[in-house]
Amino acid sequence: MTIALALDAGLAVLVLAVASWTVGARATFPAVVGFVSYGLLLTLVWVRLGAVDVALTEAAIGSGLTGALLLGAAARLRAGEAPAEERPGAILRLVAAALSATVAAALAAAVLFLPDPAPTLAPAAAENAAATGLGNPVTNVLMAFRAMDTMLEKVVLLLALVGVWSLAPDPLWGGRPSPSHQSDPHGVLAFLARLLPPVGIVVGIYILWAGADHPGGAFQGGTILAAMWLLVMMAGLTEPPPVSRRRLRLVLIAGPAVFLIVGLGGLWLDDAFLAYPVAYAKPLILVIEFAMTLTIAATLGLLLAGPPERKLGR
Amino acid sequence: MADYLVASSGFVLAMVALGLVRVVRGPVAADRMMAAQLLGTGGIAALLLLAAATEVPAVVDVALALALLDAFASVAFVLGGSQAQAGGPDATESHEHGA
Amino acid sequence: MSTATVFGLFSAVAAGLGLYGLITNPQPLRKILAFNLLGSGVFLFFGVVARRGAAAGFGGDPVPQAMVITGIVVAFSATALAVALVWRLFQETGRATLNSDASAGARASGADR
Amino acid sequence: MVRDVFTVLAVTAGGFFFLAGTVGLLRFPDTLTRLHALTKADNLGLGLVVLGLLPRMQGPLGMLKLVAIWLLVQLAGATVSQLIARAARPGGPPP
Repeated sequence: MTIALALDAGLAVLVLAVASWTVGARATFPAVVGFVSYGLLLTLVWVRLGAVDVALTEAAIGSGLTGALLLGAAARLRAGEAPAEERPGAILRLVAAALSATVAAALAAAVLFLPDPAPTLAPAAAENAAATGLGNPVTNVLMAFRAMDTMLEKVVLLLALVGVWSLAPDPLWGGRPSPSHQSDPHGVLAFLARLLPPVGIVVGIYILWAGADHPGGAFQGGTILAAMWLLVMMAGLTEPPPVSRRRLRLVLIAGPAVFLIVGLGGLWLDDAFLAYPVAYAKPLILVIEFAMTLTIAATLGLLLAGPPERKLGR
Repeated sequence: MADYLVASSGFVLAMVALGLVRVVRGPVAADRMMAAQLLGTGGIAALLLLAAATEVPAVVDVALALALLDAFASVAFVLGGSQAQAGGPDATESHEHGA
Repeated sequence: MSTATVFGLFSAVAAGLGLYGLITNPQPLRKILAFNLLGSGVFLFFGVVARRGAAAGFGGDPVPQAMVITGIVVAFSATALAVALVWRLFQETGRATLNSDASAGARASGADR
Repeated sequence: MVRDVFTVLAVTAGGFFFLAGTVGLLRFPDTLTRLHALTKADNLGLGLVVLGLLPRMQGPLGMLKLVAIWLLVQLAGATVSQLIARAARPGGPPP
């Protein structure tokens, strides 16, 4: 047993302990803190699995944004928590345990009896990498080989945001979402919100740029930008924009729209939807990624900000 | 050398994981958040050690992203807590139910 | 045993734990947590498959990795929508539970809503 | 060789501070002293690890990133401990 394998085994045991705490803790808030720790440890697991692109996404979204979303929600919902005696009865819990154990056993069996050698699309991705001129195979898959998935995923993000907005009561429609915090403009939070975003924006753009040839890309860069925007809003240095603002909506649809236009252009210039002309593949992908980064940053930020809670013009 | 770095990565991780006992014991929310914060710093250190051990420089970028977003969740926690106690519709409403 | 097997077995247990929590926890926020746990188990399963598909000089098969990245973002947007729903439920009823039994109903109507 | 010795020394010292931070977090009697132990120890711990790894990075960009990570954690740690300390005061959010 090598040291690295011992580290893996220890990490797996640790993450499982944290996961059990998340499921089993009595109160909600400690469970959420457990979940935030779980997301962080998961980042390490992804690194150990050699999936650095996924580790970056997990670090930014899994532990960062999701953690902030759930911690904020847990703190606000504390008053409405159901008392512990509302837990289901022993029989239901037993049945649930049996069902979950069966599912886990089936997945474990699938892991142990995976075909050997494993089926893989890596050689196909390597062969066609020259067509795009990008060095990062994951970006190639996201932006070219499976571009349809990525485009539709942008649409899903947009639909989720429409869903969140539509939860606002009628009179507030079109107003501002409210992470409105009247915090001290000279306090520590405002200090952090002035110092961190410039660094964060540089890092976000760097990660977007690095994504062409190394792990990184639009998702990860956009998430970091979203976090910086939210930090400035939380510190009360800027107001969240009213959801009816036209410029905001243009930013929100920029990513899928550019994707769609380029895709339709492929239909016209080349032979298929989303087929990039080989000579322009790399610049086209970069244009799409740039638009997508803006859209992702705006959408994720507004998803976290929640539905409109204040009337327009106040 | 790589083995030493992997082992130290495991050691740092084990240390901050022990700190997670505070998440279980509390007693107040701030204690739990502190344990999560220590885990964040330890996780960053472990990632950097792994990056050096495996010589994959991109792992440093992951640590960079974590360092940026580490503060973010804690800020949301503090603000969420102060918002819930400072009033707003939720605080008064829960009061009605208690009465 | 290899790294992939260790984390593969781990992913199976994580998915099972998430499913259990999803069924048995009464509070919606806890169900959201459990659902994310279940999802992360499935994502890790993909990660293990990707790891085993390492070939052609890549550390892993890029296709499952790209799918997981898409999945993580979609899971976040679903979580945000779910949290917004719970928050609205709480604003409407003063409670954040899904139980619609007599006591919950009485308390909700007692709040004159 | 000298580089390796330097790395081992600094990283080991860093590990010691993580140990100290955890012991403080677990053994100190109340929230604010625990916060003190935590912030002092974990920033020194990470700082020493970063110091030990600096000579192993390829090129100035790698080194710059390492130092940036340490500075970011310092900044975030200092701010967040202020905020957490306020939340931990009487009248802060309940457990």
